[in-house]
Amino acid sequence: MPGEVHGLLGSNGSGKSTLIKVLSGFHAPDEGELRIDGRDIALPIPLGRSETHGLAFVHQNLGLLHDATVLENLIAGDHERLRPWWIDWRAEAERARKLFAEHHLDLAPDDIVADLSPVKRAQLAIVRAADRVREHREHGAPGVLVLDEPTPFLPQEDVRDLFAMMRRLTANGVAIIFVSHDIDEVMEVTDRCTVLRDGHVIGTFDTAVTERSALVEAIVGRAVSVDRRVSPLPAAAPAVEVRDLSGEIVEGISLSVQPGEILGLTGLIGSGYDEVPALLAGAQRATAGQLKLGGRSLDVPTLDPADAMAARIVFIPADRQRAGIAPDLSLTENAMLPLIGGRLALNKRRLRKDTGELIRRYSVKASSSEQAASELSGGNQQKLVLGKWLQLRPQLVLLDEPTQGIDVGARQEIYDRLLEVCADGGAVICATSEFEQLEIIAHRVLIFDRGRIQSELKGQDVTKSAIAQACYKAVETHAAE
Amino acid sequence: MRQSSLTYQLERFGLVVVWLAFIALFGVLRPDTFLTWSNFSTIFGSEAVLVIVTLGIIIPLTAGDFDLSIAQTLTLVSMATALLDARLDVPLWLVLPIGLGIGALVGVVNGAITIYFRVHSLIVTLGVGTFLHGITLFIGNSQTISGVSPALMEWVIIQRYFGIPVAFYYAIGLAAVIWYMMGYTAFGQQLLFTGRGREVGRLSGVSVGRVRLTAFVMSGVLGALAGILYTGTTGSANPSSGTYLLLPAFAAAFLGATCIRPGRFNPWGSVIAVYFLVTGINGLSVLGFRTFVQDLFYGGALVLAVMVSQLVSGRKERAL
Amino acid sequence: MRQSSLTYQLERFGLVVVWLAFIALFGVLRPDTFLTWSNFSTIFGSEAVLVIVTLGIIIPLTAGDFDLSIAQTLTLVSMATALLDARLDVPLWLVLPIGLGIGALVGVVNGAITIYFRVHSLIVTLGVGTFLHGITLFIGNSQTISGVSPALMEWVIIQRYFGIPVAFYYAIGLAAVIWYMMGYTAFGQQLLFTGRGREVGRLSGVSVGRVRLTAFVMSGVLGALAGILYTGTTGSANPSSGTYLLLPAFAAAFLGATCIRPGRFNPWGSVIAVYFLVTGINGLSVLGFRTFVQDLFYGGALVLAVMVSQLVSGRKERAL
Amino acid sequence: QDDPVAAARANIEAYSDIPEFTAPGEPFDARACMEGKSIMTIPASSAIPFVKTIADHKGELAEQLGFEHAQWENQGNPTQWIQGMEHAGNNDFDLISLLAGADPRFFEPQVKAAQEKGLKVVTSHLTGLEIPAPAGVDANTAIDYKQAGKLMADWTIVQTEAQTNALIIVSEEALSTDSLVDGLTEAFEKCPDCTYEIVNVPIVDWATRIQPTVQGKLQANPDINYVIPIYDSMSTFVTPAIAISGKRDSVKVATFNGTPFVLDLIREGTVEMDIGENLDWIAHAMLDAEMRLLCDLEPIVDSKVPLRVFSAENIDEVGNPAEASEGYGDAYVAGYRALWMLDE
Ligand SMILES: Nc1ncnc2c1ncn2[C@@H]1O[C@H](COP(=O)(O)OP(=O)(O)OP(=O)(O)O)[C@@H](O)[C@H]1O
Ligand SMILES: Nc1ncnc2c1ncn2[C@@H]1O[C@H](COP(=O)(O)OP(=O)(O)OP(=O)(O)O)[C@@H](O)[C@H]1O
Ligand SMILES: [Mg+2]
Ligand SMILES: [Mg+2]
Repeated sequence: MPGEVHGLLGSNGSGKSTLIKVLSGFHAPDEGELRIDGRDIALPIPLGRSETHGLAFVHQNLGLLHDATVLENLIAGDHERLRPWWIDWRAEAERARKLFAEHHLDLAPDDIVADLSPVKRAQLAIVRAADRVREHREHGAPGVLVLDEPTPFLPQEDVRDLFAMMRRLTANGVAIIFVSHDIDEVMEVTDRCTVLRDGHVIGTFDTAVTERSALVEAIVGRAVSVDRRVSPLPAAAPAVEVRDLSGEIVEGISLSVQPGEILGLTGLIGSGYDEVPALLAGAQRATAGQLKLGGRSLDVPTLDPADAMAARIVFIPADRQRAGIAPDLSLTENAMLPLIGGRLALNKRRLRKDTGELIRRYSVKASSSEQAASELSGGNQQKLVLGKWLQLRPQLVLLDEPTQGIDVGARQEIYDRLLEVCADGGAVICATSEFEQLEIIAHRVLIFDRGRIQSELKGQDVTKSAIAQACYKAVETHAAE
Repeated sequence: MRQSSLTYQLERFGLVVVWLAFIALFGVLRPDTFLTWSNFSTIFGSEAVLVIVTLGIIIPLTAGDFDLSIAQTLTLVSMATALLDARLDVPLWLVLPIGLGIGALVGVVNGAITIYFRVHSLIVTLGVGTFLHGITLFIGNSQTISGVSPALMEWVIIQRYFGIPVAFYYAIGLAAVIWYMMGYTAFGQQLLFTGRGREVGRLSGVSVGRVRLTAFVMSGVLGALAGILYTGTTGSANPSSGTYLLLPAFAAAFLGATCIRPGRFNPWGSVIAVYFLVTGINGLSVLGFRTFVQDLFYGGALVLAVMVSQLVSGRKERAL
Repeated sequence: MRQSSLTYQLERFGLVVVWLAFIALFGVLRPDTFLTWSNFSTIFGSEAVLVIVTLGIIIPLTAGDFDLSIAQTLTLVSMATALLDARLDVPLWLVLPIGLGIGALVGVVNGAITIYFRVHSLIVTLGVGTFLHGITLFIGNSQTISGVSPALMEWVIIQRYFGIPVAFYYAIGLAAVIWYMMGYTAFGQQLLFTGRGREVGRLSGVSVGRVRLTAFVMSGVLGALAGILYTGTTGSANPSSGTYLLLPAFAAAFLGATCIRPGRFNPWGSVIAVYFLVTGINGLSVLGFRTFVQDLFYGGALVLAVMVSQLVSGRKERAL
Repeated sequence: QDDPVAAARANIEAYSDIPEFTAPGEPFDARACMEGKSIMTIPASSAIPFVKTIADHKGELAEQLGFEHAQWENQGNPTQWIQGMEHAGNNDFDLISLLAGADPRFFEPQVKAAQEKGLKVVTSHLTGLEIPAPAGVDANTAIDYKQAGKLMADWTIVQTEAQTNALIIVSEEALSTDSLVDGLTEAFEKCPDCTYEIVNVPIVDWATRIQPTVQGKLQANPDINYVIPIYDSMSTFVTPAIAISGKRDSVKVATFNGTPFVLDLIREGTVEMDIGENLDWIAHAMLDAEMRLLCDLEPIVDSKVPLRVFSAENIDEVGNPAEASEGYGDAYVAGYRALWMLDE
C-alpha cells in the first residue's frame, strides 16, 4: 500500500531474501503474480528492469562492489537517469556530495568502498536506494523501497535516522518493505507485517494491535522465552586476563573473565568493542597487549591464529561468508580443518563420521556431510561454524556478532551451546551490537566508547535499556564537550 | 584525499618514470642512434598489433574472463584476409567486414559456451583457440600466403604521419575508444561490476551474461582487427603468427594494470606496458646485446616493474 | 545421497567413458596397428613428461595460483642436466639433486615475489619464465645439447615393465603421491582452503603464505623432474622443449578437474585428461589424418568434454 | 682473379638457370628390390609446407614404385617424433626417414632402439655435405648448404659492387645453420670491403624477437644494405621491420629455401633474391638414397639436389602464385625413372 511500511519476518531460510531477489529479477519464480500500483507485472522481471516498476533495494549483503569507489557504487544500476554513452563524473560527484550532505553522511565520492567501515557501507547502500526511490517518484512511479535486514550493521542512532528517513519517504507515499530479525524494530516502524515460514505466508498482522509474543510465535512456530538465562556467578579467580590491549581503535584496555562467565562487549559502532575478539585470536594484529590464560602468558601482538588455537582460544568471526566457511568445500572439510593439524594420514571415514555427529549435535539442517557448505542456509552455516570451533573444547571462546542474521529459534540453540561451554568451565567473550542478546546471556557487559572501556554492567543490571542508556550517555558526554 | 596524494601519483606514473629512465639510459649509451626520431617512430610503429591484442584481452579480463583464443582469432582472420584478398581477389571493402565478422563469431562462440555451460573461460578459449588453429591450417593449407594487395599495406604501415606508420594511430585511437568505453559509459561500469562482483552486479541490475558475451565479442573483433593489421604489416599471413603474441599480451595487460589506474586493467596502462617492454628490447638490440639478453630483460623488467609498483603502493592486497 | 547417485558417477567417469569410446572407434578403424599393446605402451611412455608437468601445475592451481614458469623450469633443468652430464661430466647422482634444486629455487622465487609483494602469480611466473628462457639460451648457447649418458636414458625409457617405459610408472607413482597428499594429509586440506577459502584457512591456523610458497616449490620441483625425464627421454636438451607443453598441461589440468573429483583439480583426472587427449592425437596420426585434424580434434574434444561434463552435472556453477 | 665481384657473379650465373640432372649413383631396379619393403617418413613438422610437400611427394613416388610408405603427421613436437619412431618400430617398417629437421639428437635412445629392432634410421635433408651423420643414424643424405650460403653472400657482393654490409640472422640450433654460415663467411672473406654481423634468434623466438632485433640493428647501423635471413620463412618478420624502419629502398633481403610465399614476395619486390630447391626433386633424391640403403647399394651422401637462384629476372618461371616444384625444369623426372629402371 502506498505510504505503508510493511515488515517481512521469518526465521532463517524462510524465504525473505529469496522473495526479495525475485522482486529484483535475480531469481525467476516458479509461479505467482506481482501487482504494483494496481498493474500486473509479468514475472520473471528481467534483470535491471525492476526499476521501471519503481522498486529500489538494499539487499541483505548490501550489494556493493568493494573494489570500486563510493561514486561508482552509488550510480551502479541507475539506468534511468544515466545516459549510457556519457557518464559525467564531475556532475555525478557533485550530485553525490549533495546527497551525502543532505543525509549528513561522512562519505567522499572518491573513497574506495573496501576502505569504509561496515556502517558507512550500509549507509551508502541505504542512501543509494533512497535516492533511487525518489527518482522513481519523480518519474511518476509509486516507488517501493525494499530493505532486507538493513539494521544489523547500524548503530542505534543511525537506526533512528533510518527510521526517520523511512517515515519521510512514506509521508510522500512511498511503500516500504522492511525485513528484520529484530522484532522491536519491526514493532516500532512497521504498519503491518507478514511472517514467512518455509516459504509460506503464516499470516499478515496489523502491527499496532499485535502482541510481540504473537509475532515471535508466528515466526518460530512455538513460544520462545526471551528471559535472562544466566544467574550470577560466585566470585572466582579469573580464567583469562587481558592487559593493555591496543589495536586500530582500542587503546590500552584491560579486562578479565572468570571460568564459566560470558562477558559481553558492546558500544556504538566504531567504538572498538568488536575489535577485541579479533585481536585476541590473532586474526588481526594488535599493537600491544598481554593475555594471561590458564597460567600461561601470551604476547598478543605476536599472536597468530595457530598460537591462539594452541592455547585453546577459538574465534567465531562475523563475516561468515568469507571467514567462517569456505562455501565450495564440503561440510566435513569445513568442520574438520582445525582438528587435522599437520597430520600426514587422514582417516576420511572417521572425519565424515565425526562431522555427521557434529551436524546432529548442533542440529544443522544438512542432507549429507559431503554437501558443499554453500548449500546450507545462513543460520545453519553459523551452527556449523560454532560446532567446528566448540568441538575443540576451548578455554576461551571469542565471538563477533554470533547471531547476525540468525532467526529467533536458532539463536536459542546457539545460546544453549554457549552456556554449555560455561558449564564446562570455559570463558566466553562476545562482542555484539544486539543489547537484547546480552540481556539474555551475558553475566557482565563492558560498554566501549572511543576505543576505551567506558562502563561496566553486572548481574541484574544487564538489561537492554541499561545498556542502551550507557551507550548513549557516552555520546551525550561528547556532545556536551 | 587519496587521488591527489604523491604516492598515488607515483604509483600511477611509476611505469612511465621507469620507461623514461630506460630511454635516458639507452640514450646516454647510444645518443646518436637510440635518441633519434626515426628510432622512436620504429618503436611506435612496430607493435601496433600487440597493442591491439592487449586491448582486446583486457575487456574480458575486466569482466573476469580469460580470452586465450584471441591469438588464434588473429591468425585465422589474418589467413582469411590474405586468402580472400590475394587468392580470391575479393575487394578489400568486403574482406574487412568478413574478417571482423569472423572475430565476432568467435567471440559469440566463446561467450555462449562459457556462459551457457558455465565452464571456466580459460579452458573454453584454449579449446576454441586450438580448434581455430586447425581451421587456419586447413584453409591456408599450412602455407604462408603472400601477395596481399598493396592497398592494405599502404593503409597499415606505408602511410605515415610524423614518420610513424599509420597502424600506430589506429592502436592509439582504439585505446582512446576503449578508455572512453570503460570509464564513461554505463557498459564500462557494468563490465567492472561483472568482473569484480558478479553477484553484486546482478543485484544492481546488470545482465551479467550479456555483458560477458559482449566482452568476448569485443575481444574477438579486436583480435580480428589485429589479424587484418598483421596481414597488412607483413604483407602475408602465416599459420603461426598469433601464437607468440599471447603471452606478451597477457604480460602487458597485467603490467598495465599496475599503472595509470592501478588495480584495474586499463587501456593506457596496457599501451604504456607494451611500449615500455618494446623500448627495452629495441634498446638492447641497438646496443648490440645478444638475443638471450632480451629475454632476461623482458622477464626481469616485468617482474621488477610490478614489484616496484607494489612497493610504492605499500604492498596493497589487490584483486589482480 | 549425492555420492552414490548415477549422475554423479557418470560425471566422475564421463571422461573415461568418452576415452574408451575413442579407443573403440580407432580400434575398429585400425585394429592391427592402433589396438596393439605396443601402441599403447608408446602412448603411455612418451607422455610421462606432460603428465608430470600437469601434476606440477595443479598444486599451485589448487592453492589459487598459476605457475606459467613451469615449462621454462623444465627447459632450464633439462638444459642444465644435459650440460652437466654431457659437457662437464658431473656424475649423475650429483646432477639430479642439482636439477631438482634449481626447480625448488625457481619455486621459491616465484612464491616469494607473489606472496611478499602480493603480485598476481600470472604475471610473476610469466616474467620469471621468460627470464629462465633467457638463462637457458645463455647456458646452452642456444644449441641443442646431446650426448647424455646412457644411464639416464636407461632409467627413463630404455628400461621397461610390461613393455611400457619406466617413465610412465614414475608419472603414475607421482600421481598417486599427489593424490594421497591432496586427499589424505593435512597439507592437502590446507592447500584446498588456501585456494578456496583463504580467510577461513588463515583463521583456522593455516599459514597461507607458507602453503602457497610450498605449492610453488612443489611445482618447481616437479617441473625440474619433468626436465630431467625430458632429457632422459630424448637423450638431449634443446632450448624450446618445454614451450610446447604449457598449454596442453593447462588444458589437461582444467579438463581433469571435470572428472574423478569434479570441481577440483585432481591428479587422476589430470592423468586421464592427458591420455585422453594424447590417445586422440595418436589415433589420428595412426589413421594418417593431416595435422590440422589433430588441432580440430584437440580443441573440439576439450570443449565438448567440458560441455558434456557440465550438462551431466546440470550446468552447476563451479569455481572452476 | 682478385676481383670479388666477378667471381661472385660467375657463381651466381652458374646457379641462375634451369638446373641439369646429375645421377647420384648407379642405376638399379627399384621396383624389384623394394618389393615388400616399407619406409616411414617423419617430417620435421607436417605443418611446415616445405617439409610436408616433400613427404607427400615421396608417398606418391612410393606408390608408383609399389612399396609401402607412410608419414607420421605431427606438429613439430619432439614427443610426437618419438611416438612416430616407436610406431615405426612396432609396425615392421624397414626404414625411418627423418626428414628436413626432425633432428635425431632430440631422441637418440629411440634411434638406438629402432636400430636394435633391425630398422635403418636415416636423416634426409638435414645437414650440409661436410657434417657427419648425427646421433648414430645409418645414413645422412645431405644438401649443399654451404654452397647456398656462398650464393647468398655472392649475390649481395654482386649487387653492391663488393660493398656489402649485411645483417645475417641465424638459428644456431638447426643443424644446417653451421654449413650455411660457413658458406657465407667463406664468401665474405674474399670481399675485403664487405662487413657483416651475425645475430642468433632461436626458432621459438622468431615471431617475437626477429622484428625488434632487425629494427634495432638497422637503427644502430644505418649502413646496412642487406639483411640475410638464412631461412626464408624468417622474412615474414624481417620485411615489416625494414618497412617500419623506413628503409625499404636501401635495405634488401636475400635468403634461402625457395618457399613459395617468399618467391611471391620477390615478385612484389619485398624480397630481392631467394635460393630455391625443387621439393619434388628432393623427394626423388631422398627416396633414391633411402632405397639404395635398403637394397644394400653404395650409400649416397651428396643427393645432388641442385640449387637455383631466383630473382626478379626469372621469377615468372615459378608460377603465380608460386608453386614449390616449378622453375626447375623436369629433366630430373626422366633422369630418376631411368636410374630406377622404370621404363623397361
Ligand atoms: N542451491 C540449493 N539447492 C538446494 N537447496 C538449497 C540451495 N541453496 C540453499 N538451499 C537450501 O535452502 C535453505 C535456505 O537457504 P537460504 O540461504 O536461503 O536461507 P536463509 O533464509 O537465508 O537462512 P539463514 O537465515 O539461515 O541465512 C537451506 O536449507 C538450504 O539447504
Ligand atoms: N538458489 C536456490 N535454490 C534453491 N533454494 C534456495 C536457493 N536460494 C535460496 N534457497 C532457499 O530458499 C529459502 C529462503 O531463503 P531466504 O534467503 O529468502 O531466507 P530469508 O528468509 O531471507 O532468511 P534470512 O533471514 O536468513 O535472510 C532458503 O531455505 C534457501 O535454502
Ligand atoms: Mg535473508
Ligand atoms: Mg540468509
